[in-house]
Parts: sequence; structure tokens; C-alpha cells
Amino acid sequence: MKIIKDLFKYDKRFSVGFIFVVLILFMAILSFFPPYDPTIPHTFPRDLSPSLKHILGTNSLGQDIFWILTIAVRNSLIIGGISAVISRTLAILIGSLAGYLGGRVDRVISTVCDSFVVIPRLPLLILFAFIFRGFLNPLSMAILLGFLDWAWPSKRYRSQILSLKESEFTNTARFSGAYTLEIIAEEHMPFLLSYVVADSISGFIWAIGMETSLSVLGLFDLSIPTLGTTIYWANYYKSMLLGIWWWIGSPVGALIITVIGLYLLSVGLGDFLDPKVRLQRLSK
Amino acid sequence: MSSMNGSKLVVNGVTKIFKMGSGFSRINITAVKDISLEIDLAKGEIFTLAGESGSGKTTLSRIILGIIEPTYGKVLYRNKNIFAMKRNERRQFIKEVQVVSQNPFEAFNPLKKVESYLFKTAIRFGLARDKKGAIPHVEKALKAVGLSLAEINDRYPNELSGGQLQRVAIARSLITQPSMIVADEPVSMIDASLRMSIINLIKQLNEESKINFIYITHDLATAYYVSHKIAIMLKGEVVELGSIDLLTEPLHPYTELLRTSIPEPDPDKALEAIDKELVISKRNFDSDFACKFADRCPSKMKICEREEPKNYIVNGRIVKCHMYSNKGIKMTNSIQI
Amino acid sequence: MPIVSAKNLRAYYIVDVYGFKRTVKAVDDISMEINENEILGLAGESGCGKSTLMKVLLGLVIAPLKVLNGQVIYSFNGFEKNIFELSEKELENLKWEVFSYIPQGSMNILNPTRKIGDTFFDFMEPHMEKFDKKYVREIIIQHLGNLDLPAEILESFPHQLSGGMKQRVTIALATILKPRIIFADEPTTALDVVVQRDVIQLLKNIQKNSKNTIVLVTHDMAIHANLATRIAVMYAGKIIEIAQTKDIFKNPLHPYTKYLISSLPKIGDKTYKKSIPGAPPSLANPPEGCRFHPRCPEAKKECSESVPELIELETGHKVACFRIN
Amino acid sequence: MNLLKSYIFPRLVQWVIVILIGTTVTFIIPRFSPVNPVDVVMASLASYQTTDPQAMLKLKESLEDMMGLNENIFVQYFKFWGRLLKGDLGPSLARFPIPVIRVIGNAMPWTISLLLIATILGWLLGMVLGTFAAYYSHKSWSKILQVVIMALYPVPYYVMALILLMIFAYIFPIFPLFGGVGIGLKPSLSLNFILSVIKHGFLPAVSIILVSIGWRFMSQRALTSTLLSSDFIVYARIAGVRNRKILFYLFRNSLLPQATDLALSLGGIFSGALITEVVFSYPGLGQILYSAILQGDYNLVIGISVFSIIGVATGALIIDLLYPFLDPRIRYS
Amino acid sequence: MRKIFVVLSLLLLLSLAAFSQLPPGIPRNETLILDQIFRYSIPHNFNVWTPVGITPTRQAFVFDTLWYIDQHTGEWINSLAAEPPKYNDDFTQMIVKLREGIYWSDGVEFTADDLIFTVEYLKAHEGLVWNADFNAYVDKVEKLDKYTVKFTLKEPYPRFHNLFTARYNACYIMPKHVWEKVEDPGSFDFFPPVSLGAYVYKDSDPSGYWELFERREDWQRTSVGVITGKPGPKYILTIFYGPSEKKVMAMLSNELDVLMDLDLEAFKALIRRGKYVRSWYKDFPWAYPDEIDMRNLSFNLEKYPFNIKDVRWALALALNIIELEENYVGGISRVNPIPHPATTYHMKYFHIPLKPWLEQLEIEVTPGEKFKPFDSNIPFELAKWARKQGYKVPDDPDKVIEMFGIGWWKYAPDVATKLLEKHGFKKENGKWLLPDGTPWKFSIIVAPDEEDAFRQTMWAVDQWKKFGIDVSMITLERNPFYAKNQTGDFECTTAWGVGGSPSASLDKWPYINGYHSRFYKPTGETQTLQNIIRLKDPEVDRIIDEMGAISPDDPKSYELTKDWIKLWTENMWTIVLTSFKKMITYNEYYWTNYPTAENPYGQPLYWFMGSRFVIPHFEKTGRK
Repeated sequence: MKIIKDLFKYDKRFSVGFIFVVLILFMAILSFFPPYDPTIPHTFPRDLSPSLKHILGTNSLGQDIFWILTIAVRNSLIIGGISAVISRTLAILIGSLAGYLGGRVDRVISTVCDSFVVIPRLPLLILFAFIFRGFLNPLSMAILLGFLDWAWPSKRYRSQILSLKESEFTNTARFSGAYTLEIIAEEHMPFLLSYVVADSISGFIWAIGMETSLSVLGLFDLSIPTLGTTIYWANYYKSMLLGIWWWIGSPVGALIITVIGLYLLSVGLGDFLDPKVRLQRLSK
Repeated sequence: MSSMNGSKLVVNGVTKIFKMGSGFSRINITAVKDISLEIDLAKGEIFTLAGESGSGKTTLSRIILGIIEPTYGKVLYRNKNIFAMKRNERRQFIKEVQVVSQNPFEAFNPLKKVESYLFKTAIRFGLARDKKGAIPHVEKALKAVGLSLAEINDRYPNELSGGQLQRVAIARSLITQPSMIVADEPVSMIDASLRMSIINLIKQLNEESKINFIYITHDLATAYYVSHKIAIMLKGEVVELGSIDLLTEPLHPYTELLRTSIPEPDPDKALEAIDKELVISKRNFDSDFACKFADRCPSKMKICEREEPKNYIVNGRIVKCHMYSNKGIKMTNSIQI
Repeated sequence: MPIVSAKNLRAYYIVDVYGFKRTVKAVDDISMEINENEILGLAGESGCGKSTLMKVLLGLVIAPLKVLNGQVIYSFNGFEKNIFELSEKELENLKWEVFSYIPQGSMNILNPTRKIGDTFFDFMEPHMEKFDKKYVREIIIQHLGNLDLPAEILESFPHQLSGGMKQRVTIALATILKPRIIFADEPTTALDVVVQRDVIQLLKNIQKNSKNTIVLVTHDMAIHANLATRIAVMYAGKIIEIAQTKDIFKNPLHPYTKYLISSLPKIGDKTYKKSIPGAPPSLANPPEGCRFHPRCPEAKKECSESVPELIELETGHKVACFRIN
Repeated sequence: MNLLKSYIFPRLVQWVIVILIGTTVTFIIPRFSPVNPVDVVMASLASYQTTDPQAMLKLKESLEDMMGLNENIFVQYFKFWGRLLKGDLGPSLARFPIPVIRVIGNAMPWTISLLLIATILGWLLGMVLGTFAAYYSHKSWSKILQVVIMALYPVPYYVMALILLMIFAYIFPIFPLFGGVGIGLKPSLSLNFILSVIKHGFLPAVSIILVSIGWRFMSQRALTSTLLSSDFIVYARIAGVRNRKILFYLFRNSLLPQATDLALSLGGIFSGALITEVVFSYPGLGQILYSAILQGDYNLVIGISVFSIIGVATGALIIDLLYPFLDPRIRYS
Repeated sequence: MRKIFVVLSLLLLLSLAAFSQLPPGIPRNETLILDQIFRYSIPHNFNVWTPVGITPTRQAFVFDTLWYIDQHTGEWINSLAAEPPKYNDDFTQMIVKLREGIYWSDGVEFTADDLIFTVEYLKAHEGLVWNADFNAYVDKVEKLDKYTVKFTLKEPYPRFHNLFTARYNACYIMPKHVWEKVEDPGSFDFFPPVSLGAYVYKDSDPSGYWELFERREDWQRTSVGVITGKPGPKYILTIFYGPSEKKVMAMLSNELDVLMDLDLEAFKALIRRGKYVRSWYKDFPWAYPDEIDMRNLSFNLEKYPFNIKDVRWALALALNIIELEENYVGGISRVNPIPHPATTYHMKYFHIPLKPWLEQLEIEVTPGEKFKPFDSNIPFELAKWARKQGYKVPDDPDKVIEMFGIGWWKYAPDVATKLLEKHGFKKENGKWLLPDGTPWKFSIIVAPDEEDAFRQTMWAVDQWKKFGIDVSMITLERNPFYAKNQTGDFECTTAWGVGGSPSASLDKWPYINGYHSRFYKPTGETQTLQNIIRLKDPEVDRIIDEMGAISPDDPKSYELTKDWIKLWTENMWTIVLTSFKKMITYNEYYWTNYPTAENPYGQPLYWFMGSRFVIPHFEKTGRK
């Protein structure tokens, strides 16, 4: 808590990011307490522009955009979050496996990684979305995205681990009788932490972006509100053509706020968790 | 023979070729070439590996520690090949052969408190069950290096000075009561005012506890001050090996060059001007000459370009130089001094 | 007439990381003079503030370093100005033409993707009224020749040169415009002994030939002995002794200097070398009074109470110690 | 010689392996698609409502036969490689029997030229702006630039493209609404044709650049910030080396990591083009790929993916082989 | 760097000055620009005889067949044939008399040889379209004289001429002198095509975004020329603009003359903003109402509980058609309770005559309790709503019915409840449970690009949810959607054509014969044609068999069609919702005299083959 307070106080990027993310999280939490089921159409008059009664107006389906958006934000965050957790867990596992085992294992894993980096992901994703169409929900989407986004980061984790492996203190730990797993967990993870945080958030952003792309193409379950499907519907009802800017604008705005918030947060946190900076703080 | 070797560390014809680069694109670099050494653990000696940067001394030390596996050759510790050891043998080896690394600031994870290394070493090697039980061991080791637990307790590495840290590092290596400590440039990163205290500490530990040291350094003055034997390394090869006194009257021209290049802290004894040929190789890349020193050797002969010099025994040392082909005894295989 | 004189310099590192504040008093009330045609050695162990002092003398004050107090006055040919009061343009003009700088860790100070020759051009261009490449190239080649460097290296990339060559190139780069003062920060550290010997020689020759001034920072007393004409010994942000090299080595007055010199090992000398007890203080929290007093075997009561002044005892030999004074 | 053996040859081997694995994966996955290309053809025929039910079943069988879909997957796989090595990617299933090569060949030049140029321009622009923004990070324009680029970065592509179109093709009809070149213009080296191509490609390129610039900008800014504290930059700045030279140093030294990144992002040329081409009705591969996926036209999906894989792997290879030119440290060691 | 930038921007400006949509020599006011519907995946391929070669839009310009039925007027048109087909008594022979004086665009005369060649060629080449049809029916095809052809059929087939009768398309005639040299018809692209229509191919986009046709010099020597006597536009350009936003923009900039179809929002925006833009009706309900199809919700009759008739009825009665019309399609299509499209033409023959039967129709709610589900008041409710919106709606009840349909099922959730409870369904906490106590859940598959089906489904989902059933919607791309339909992998679907949408003729047999149990395939196996709902009923077989044996012109056939409709309706095999409409839009800036409600001389659907006889009527406005 103190950490957040400090960060908030001393890092402008962090505080802006933090406010954005809190705003988004607040929306996501609000989604659990809607005053009425916002997904039911024709609850309100159609195409009302934003007002006090409807903060973000209503759409052509007669739904309140704000309350729909709360669910959309929540689902998109679920997709981004779970996908990032899956992909980064895989990436760390695979990357450290390659890094620590070295030799032939490393070469095999690296080549496989390279191959997956080279395979075009969007078509693959469209194909998968297509195959699993009926089973798509935020969770399965997150899993799918997570399993497509490990190759790049695992390459990076591998190189990080390779350099950590060479560090003097790794040797010291080894001669202190530590086993490899202990070394990874106790010595290396604290160093990877800032990188993992920043990288996970970039995975988060990627997943949200991909979900949006797929949904805009209409390949996600369109009855589940996400930022992407909200854009899809706004598009479907030609909100731009009809000048209902608040409909298309809301999810785009939310997306911008989410991505920028997360990005700034990752930069702030990354700097904060950076070993060099942590060292400064550890000094007395 | 075996009983004799039973108390020895034998480096036998070790060569290390590094493959540089990632993935499939690799370049071969020979860091260490066909080196054989022997250290009698019973004697309690300080053995110096000296050489300039890139001479392969650190690689050799890491091979001796079992961190890097040599491309050819082997290292026998008490008759056992350290690269063919079973898990528990390996652990025993680590317990007996410890390390003190070059940069004390890097030797400890900056995000961890330093005393944890001491306690964990004691616990992991079975000297104590828990932290409490380990306290006497830690205290003892710290006392040996002139510190107390109170001084370092609850401290992060960056809160201690380099000298203190290096003492802690030595204390850590002492916990397992090793027979040998490999110290890689232990004072090069230490402040001038503290340097001698570490060197003196090594000397003292060697004299009092008969701990063998392999002292790796480029600083011949401290090497002379502290060690018993020395091996001079040049581009992965040992060119001269023998008692530390060889520094006062070098045989190999390279050793001679090194010795004369050391500035003395005496304004009256200014260094002589150096022939720049000695410093700057005429080639950008490694010499193709058979003798690694031939490209800048003032006494270069024709043969030096073609034929790699053999090891000759001269005045109880081993010298790898064609100049001694008539004066010395040609060595065949392993080293006996 | 000193070419540079520092008066009551105070330069601190003021760090504020996420609310964690720290002040490192790297240069704490230093006054000194640098004369023309001398090699002034700044000695002291790492973290004593000698590199910072040099940077301040250069006017190279980049956050978190801050100059709180004092002046650095450059005076030559009628020019007499405080470096901190110069306009950006004036400072640019001083750089390289009046003073230049050889930084620490010179292994990485040459742009790895640029040919040595181009780096020379880049460094010289701002100081040439008309930049004629051909002409400039001739100047460079001549200069390199004076430093025993072959002209071919201009076509090389830094990584193609050995460490010694790189250091020579760095020195050549710093001296190309024949500056009056060269500040060299640990120019030999991390070099092999043979190369080190060469660099010492080179610096000596440069100074001899152009009669300019070199300020040499190094912790290695042996190098000072070989190179410097005058030595200033720093301890914990302060100069504690300053004298001609011979005086320092023959007649060190401050207990710290004494220790420093007596503890140096030599080949052929196996006598026991005592080391200085204790550890250098943290500059973030230096001890009261004489900063050496906690380690000083001869410390008196007043040592812990007030700060000794740097007082001239003999001609040119100043020392800050109550015991001497 | 040594360079060839120790550097180029192993890279080539890796190139082959990567392509082999990548291609195999793309061969397998489309076969899980729920869509049978024959059914797609049949469905479209069914909507014409003229053919007899019996006749339809008969037609279906003969189509399956002709497309070789009744064979064992392994047989199909080996046949696939046999054909691929001869440069034949087989017939498109949804456009049977037009060869995949011809379908790709038609669209490829458009995609390559538009996206290659846009990607490289976006990359360059991102790098240049990123370098400037980092070097002049204290200036207010740098901060504004950063905010603007960051705000553009997450805008969904589709929305960005449509907004551009509405503004510059409808409200201000400066740019055309569709196509890669004016109607009736034949490919030639005439000024007219080239101008028309530029005009048609302008908005699509701008949209790609606007979207792709964000990430590059941010990564280059971070990279430059790190470089700024490196010894040689600090030294050059102390020595008063001119700003533009320093900027060049920064740019030049970040080229290497960024070039690798560029090579690998070239894969986006085929897939990233998808939405651009849909929105701008641009005559490239992206839309073809999308419809091929929807139609279960494996051969075409694989064909385009193989091109993409080979393209990216080759791009990475070329960049790797160019490393020595980018990084003198590799060239001479 | 700076210089390059200046030069580049200059070049760009220059190019902008030279901007024009059309190539030089093609005046805009002589060119009819049509919406191309989609991008041609194989642009230079006019081989429409392969299964993948058929492409709409262009088919009317360069291809021709023997007969046409105008889908709007129901008018029979003899195109290449000089007169309707003549069958012998047992329908084993058909004689065709061809028009004289028709020429291919390369100057070769069209004769019986071309027709015979086409049939024989298609018969001989497997994998081509119509190959299987001709092999199934044609025994022999002979030339009686230069303009007369005799078909000898393998079995009696009174509808053989359907193969050559186009509404949307039909067997196109091949030029013998071109095709006789073709060895591999699969890879032959017939490019540039030798035309039998009034236009010839002039130019096209190798990427498939546009295609340009030019009127033949000798347009009078084509069936179109002979029949209409009008030349029509000199050029026809078809352009695929991409997403509907862009089509709207193009039409608003007068760069598009006729637009095939749009979604409601884009359509409304276009109509509202475009000064010269109109649709079939000048005012509400604008859209062309007579596209021959209908929208329905169909169940897989093999899946529980949809195999229970009462369940299907209950679902129908739980729907509120008025809300559907108002909220989801803006009131612009006709409600339709029976499995037959409610077009102006068909309503006259089926909907109006069947209305009394519908009004009397009863279902048994519980033993003894009857319920009349039909509500003929619905069109008037809709009219009321439309007037409230400010639209002009005539007062004449017949006109109201013409606008909104004859009526639909009552909204009667209470009856639906009783029907379900009869079968052991229970309602707890507002949720329906199956008889076994588990919650009743099912899903509807739908392709979102089928705009109105999609929107109606959304509505149905909401309605049924309100009624207490946990219904969800699975959106699928067209192809997997088709695939699921074909294998029966659905509980409820929005597929079209279920129940049989005929042409503009009274003969329904060709569109329902797929429901014969001969073609039945169980769920899981691919059923390529109509019977995706897995219907298997002896009564169905009887109607199909009886119809098949008689001539389509036989009055008995008309009666059998009505039987079919009644049978289907009583069983509620599918819930038919509305008729089909097309939001076709015209831009009258350059062209006028499009077929409209005020001047309904023909079908407005230019992508159908029949449009060949409509386009020549378009007139220049003379604007530049």
C-alpha cells in the first residue's frame, strides 16, 4: 500500500496510469452491480446522446451504453489478464527450460520458438476462432490467445536467464550449496520481476487488441459484451454513418484508457521494480 | 601413485574451446589450451594464476571449480574426475573446494541480505539444521575474517564496503572448512586502503588453517607478496610455471616484459620507455605464429613462427620457450615440480 | 598564475527515488589550484569524490549531481571566468579547445558503429570554422603520427583495436585540438600492465611536448609516482594532503597518506605490509570532524570535533591534520 | 570462407528448419476447420436452387475426388511437400481448379508494395520520432508527441481506417474510395499509373503507419533512453559533438535490435493487411486469406501462410546476414 | 530529405488534380454503375459452368438461356427460345423452337447446334454444373432443324424446361465454336467471353474489384434487343466498394447508381441524405418487398423437444410479432405465417385465399380446449404504429394488408404455457424446466451477415428469454453456418429456403421435392439440399409424388401446393416469421426510369439473369 502511495506520489506516469486503471477496474467492478440487466434491448429510447441519466447515452438497441460498457470492460480485462498469465507462465517455463538446461535442449526449444515466431498469428487466430466458434467465451478466448503468445516472450526470457545464469552471485549461490531450482526461485526471480511485470502487461495489451480485432471481424461470440464486440455492434448499426459517435466512441475510448493506463502502469512499475532502483531504496 | 594423488588436485591436459554466438551461428575461441597443473592439497599452498585479461586464467579457474566443462582433458580431485562425479560426490567437492569471486558487489545478490548466504551455506551443507544452529558456524567464519555477525546482520550488499563484502565472501567460503579456495582477482575491485587487509587475510588463513588457495590475478606485486607458486599465462597457455621467486628473475621473455612493466610506487624509479612493438601487435587479429608471444617477442627466432615451443624444465621451473630448447629438459607429459 | 582554481567547491549528489532521499557529499568544500605545465595527480580510493571533483572542474554537472557552492575559475590569456557562469556557447567553445577529458572505462567510449576517423571528424567539426575534410584529415594523421599511431586506424572500427590501441585513440581524441588541460579519469584502470606502461609513457610525452596541464585521477599510487608532478590526496570528499610527488612519497604527512604508501607491495619485497584499519566512510553520512579520525591510530579528541583546515607547511606541501598542525 | 562456414551456413540450416516446422504446423491446423471446402461450393450452388438433390450428391462426390480430399492426411502431407518443392501449391479449393500460385500471384504485388512500404515507413518514422522524443525528452513538443502517439496506438484498426476514409474520401473527396489503382489504368511505368497507385495507396498506408508507429515509437524511445546513458554517447556529448551527430549515433546504434524486430514483424504484412484491405477494398492478399479461411480453402490458407513463413524467415535471414553491415563488430570477427 | 518531401507532396497534389473515377473515353453519364456485391475471387474467369465459376451481377450481360420468368410480374419471357417448351403427353420428350437472327458477339450465329453442344458437353464432363442433371434426365438431344431441338428424356419429367428457365440463373448456353476446342473445361477460363447478351466484356480489375462492360454494336441481334427494342446504357461498370459505409459514401457522391442491398441503418442514412436516392417505394416502407423468400426459425425435428408439435406451437405463440416488426426491422417487411413467400404475386394466389382457413385453424391446447391462434388484426396494429412514427400509411385495409401482410399468430404466452405443461414442462422461478427437471436451454445458429434473419433471431432470443427459456444465439460465418445446417448440427436455425420458396410461378414442386423421404439423411450426415430440418412424413411424400407426376400448369398442382402449406402450417415445422425484402437503392442523378412501385414494369434485381430485360429501360437524365 505504501508502495502504491510512494509510486503515486513520485511518478507522474504511474499516477496517470494508476488513475486510468482504477477507473477501468471500477467500471469492471460496477458491472457486478447493474441497476438493471443492461444487455436487455429496448429498455430505453434509442440513440439518446449522453446526458446525466445516461452518462454515455443509449445505443440503437435501446441499451444504456455505460452499463453495457462495464461488462465489456470486465470481459476484456478477463481476456487480457488470463491470456497474459497463461502466455507468460508458458514463456517463463519454456524460456527458463531452454536457458537453464542449455545445450541441445536449448537449441531444440529455440528453433521451435523461432518457428512459432515466424508463423503468422492473426490467420492462425482467425482459424482457431473459426474452429472453436461455438465454444468461445472470454475464458476460452483467453486460453486460446495465451497459447499463441508464448514464443516471443520466451525467447526474451531465455536471454535474460542466460545472462543471469552467468552472474557471479549465481555462482556464489551454487557454492553455497543451492540447487538449480532454489537458484531460480531465490536468486533470479527477483531480478526478472520487473521484466515479468512489464512484459505481462504488454501481453495483456496484445490480448485485448487481438480480441478486439477478432470481434471487429465478427469472429467472437457477439452476444458477450467485450470492448471488441461493442465496437462490432456500433459498427454493425453504422453508428459512425448515423453520427452516433458516443456509441463507437465509448468502447474506443475505454480501449485507449485501458491500454494507456496499463502501459503507463507497466512503465512505472517496471522502473520501480527495476533492481537498480530497488537497490537505491534498500540503502539506509 | 594413487595414494599420492589422493591428496592432489590434478589438471590434466585441459583445453576449452568456446562456441560463441547464438543458435546456429557460432565462432570457436580457444580460451585455454592444453594446460596441466598439479596442486598438492596437503601442502597448504597459495598458487597464483597470473596473466593479462584474456589470457584464460579465469576460464581455467572455472574449469577447476567444475563450472565449465573442458572440451578436452580432465580435472581430478583426490583421484576423481570432477566432471564424472555423482551428485553427492559433487556436493562433497563443492564443500571442499570453495570460491571467492572477483567482484564482491556482484558476488551477492544485491536484493538479498548478505548474512543469508552464510546461514544457508551452513544449513545446506548439513553443518546445522536451522538458522539458530548455524550461528556458531557463521560467527566462527566471520571471526576468522575479522568481522562479527552484528556488523553484517540485516545488511544488504550495497550497505557494506567492498572490503567488508569481500571478507563476508571469504567467510562464506570458510564455513564448509574447505581444503581449497579459488579466489579470482579477489582484490581488484577493492579500495586501495583495504586491499592489503584482504591479501593479508588470505595469507593468514593459508598459514594458520593450511587452506590452499588458487589466487588468480594480474597484479604481480600482490602475487609475489602472498603466493608460493605461480603460473604465467598467455593467450590460454602457461608459458612459465614455478616457485613465486621466478618473478625476480624471469626466464620467459613474456614474464620479463610483465615484470618490467609494473610501475613502482617510487618517484625515483620511473618506468623505462617501452618499445611500442611490445605493446601493439602488428596484426589486428591473433597471431598466426606458433608461439603466441612471437609477434612481439624481442628475442624472436625463426622457429618461433613455425613451431610451437615445448615445455622445458629450467632451474626447477617449466618454461615454454624455444630459447631453452638446449638449456632445459624437455617435458613429456605431466608436471612434476 | 594557476590555470584553474577551485574555491570552496561543494558538489553533492542529491537523489530522490520514490521519496527516498539521499545526499552524497562527494565534493565537500574543496579549494585547489591547477598550474600550467604540470601533471596533477588526484589520488584516493573509489568513492572518495575524486572523479566527481574532476567532473565539477570540467563544468560537467549533470543531475543528480549539484554544485551547491563555490567557483571554478579558468584563467588564461586574459580570459578569467567562473565555469558555472559561462553561457552554453562559451562552454562549448572551451571544450576540447581549452580542456578535454579522457573518461573512465575507455573501452566503451568510442561509438562501436563508427569508424575511428569519423569519430575524429565528429569531435572536431564543431570547433572548425571551415570544415575541410581533407585538410582535417591531414591534421589528424599528423597528430596520430605524433602519438605513434598508424593512419590506417582511421578506417577501423573500435572493436578491431586492442584495449591499448583504444586507449591511445581516446588520448589522441582528447588531445587533437591541443587543449591546455587534459583531465584523465583513471586512464589506465582495466588495462594490462604492459599497456598501462605504454599509456603512462604516452601521457608523459604529450605533456612534455606541449607543456600543457594534465589532471590525472587514479587510485593507483604507483602510477602517480611515475607520472604526476604534484599529487593531491583525497579522502571522503576532501583533499587531505597536496604536495610535489617526491614530497608525498618521501615525506607523507597525513596518516592516511602514510598508510597508503607504506602498504604498497613490491616485487622482491616480502616484508609484512600493514593495512589501514576500518573502512572508508559513506559519503552520505560522513563522520564529524576529521573524516579519517575513526580509522586514525593517532586520532585525538579534537579530530572528532572539528574539521582540520588544509594548511601549507612547507612550500607547496599542504596537509589537513591536527596532529601535524 | 570461415564466415561462410561458421555464420552463413548454420543460418541457412536454421532457416530451412524454421520453414519446415512452420509449414507443417500450418498444414495441420486448417484441417481441423469445421468447414469442408466441398460443402462450401455445394452450399453456394444450393442457393441457386436449380439443381436436383440427386445431382447435387453426385457432384459432391466427384468434387471431393478431384480435390484429393478423400486421401489419408499423411498421403496428402507428402504430396503437399512433393508439389511444394516443385513450386506448386496445388489448386485453390474454393476456386477450384485455379492454382493457388495464380491467386496469390495476382494479389501479392499489391500487398507487398503497400505493406512493405507502409511497414518500413512506419518503422522508420517510429524510430526517428522515438529517437527525437527521447533525446529531447524535456521539450514540451516531445511530451505532446508522446501523448498523441500513445493515444493513437490502441485505436482499433477498423475504426481508424473508416474515420480516415470518411474524412479524406467522402467529406473531402481527395482520395478514392476503393481499389489499388484508377479504373481502367493498366500497369505501366507511366506517370499517370504511378500517381494513381500512390493516390490509392496513400490512405491505406497512412492508416497502417498510424497504427504501427505507436509500438515502434515507444520501444525506440526506451531504447534511446538507455543508449543515452551509454559511455560513448555521454562522452560525445561532453565533447560537444553536434546534436544531429548524436541523434545519428543513437539511431545508428539502435538499428540492430530494431532491424531484427522489423524482420519478424514482416509477417504482419500478410496478416496485418487483412483489415486494411477489407476497409479500403485494396487488391491484396489479406482479404483473400480471410475468405480462404472462412471457405475452408486449406490450400490457399497454407499457400499464403507458406509465403508468409518463407517471407518472414527469409526476412530474418537477410537481416541476420546483413548484421555484419549493420554491426561492424560482427563483420570483422 | 526536405527536398524529397517537397517533391513527393507536389506529386501527390498533381495526382489529385488528375483524379477521376472513370477511365478516359468512358463518359460518366453514359455509364451505369452497379454495386458488384462482392469482390471476384477469380476475376478473369467467365467459365460459369464450373461449380465455383458462377458469379452474379455479370451473368445478365453476357450469358443467356432459353426462357425467363420475371419475378415481379410473373411474366413468362421467351428469350433464346421462340416459344414455350412443347412436351409430348407422357412428358418424355420436349421440343424447343429457337429464335432466329440471334448472334454471338463474335458474329457467329446462334443455332440449335449451340444448345445441343451445351447439353452434350455438360453431360460428358463430370464435375461441371448441370452435368448430373443432364445425365439423370436426358437420354438424347437431337437437331430437328437449324432452330429446333428435340430432347428425349430418360423418364417422364414435366419440369425439364426448368433447367433452362431463369429467375436467378439457369443453364447458360455455350458457344459451340469456342468450346468445342476446349479439352479441360475445369481450367478453361472462357476469357474474354464470347457474349450472347447485349454487352461485351471490355475491361476489368485483375484484383476483382470492378468490371466494365460495353454495349454491343449489334445489340439488336440479341434476345434483349429483340424483346425490349431498347439499347440501354452504353457502358455498365460494376464496382465492389467494400463495407456498406463505403457503398453509402459512393452513392452519396453519385459514384454508384444502383445498390443491391444494405442494412437498415445504412439504408436509412442513405435515403435520408441522398437528394437523388430512392428505393422501390418513394416513402415508407421504401424497400422492395417482393424478393421471393421468407425468414423463419427452423428446428431440427429429430432433436428433443422440438420433435413435439405442441412445443413448436408453444414457441410460436410465445413470440410477439409486432415487437419484432417494430423494433428489429423497422416495420418494412410483411409478416408471414405460412411457408410460402408473401410477395405481391404469391399473396394473391395463396395468402389471401388461405386467410379464411387460417382464421378457422384451431389447435388443441388441452384435451377439449381449442384455441384459434391466427390474428388478422396484426397488420392494422402495425399500421397504427407506423402512423405514429410519422410515416404515411394508406387507410384502405387491402393496402394495409399489402404493406404489412395478412396477419400472424397471436401473442399468447398463456396458451404456450398450457401447451408446454401438457407435456410435463414446468415453470419454476420464471424459468422453464424440461420434464426431467433440468433447465430448458437451447441455442439458435445464425449468420450475422444475413441481416434480417440475424436481427429477428436476436428478438426471438429476447422474447423466449422473457418467456422463461434459456435461449442463446451462436453467430457463425456463412460457411460453418451452412455446414452445421447441412449436417443437422443445430437445435434451431435461421437457414433460408426451409419450407420451399418458389420462383414467380405457382409450381412449388422443384423447391420441395428435397423433402421426400428418398433424400432423407439422419442428423449427422450431410444433407445437401432442402430437408435440413430432418422432416420425414408420409403425407409429405404423397404430395410430392402427386405433384411430380403432373404438369406444373395442371390446376391440381396449385391445389396440392395449398395442401402442402396447410400441412406444414398445422404441424408448425418451422416458425415462419416474415417475408423477404431487398433494400435496393437507386441514385437518379445520372439514370432514371428504374422499376419502382409507381412503375413496376419488371424486377429491380439486377444481379438476377432476368435483369437483362429491365436494364435497357433505364434512361439518361442528361446530367453531366
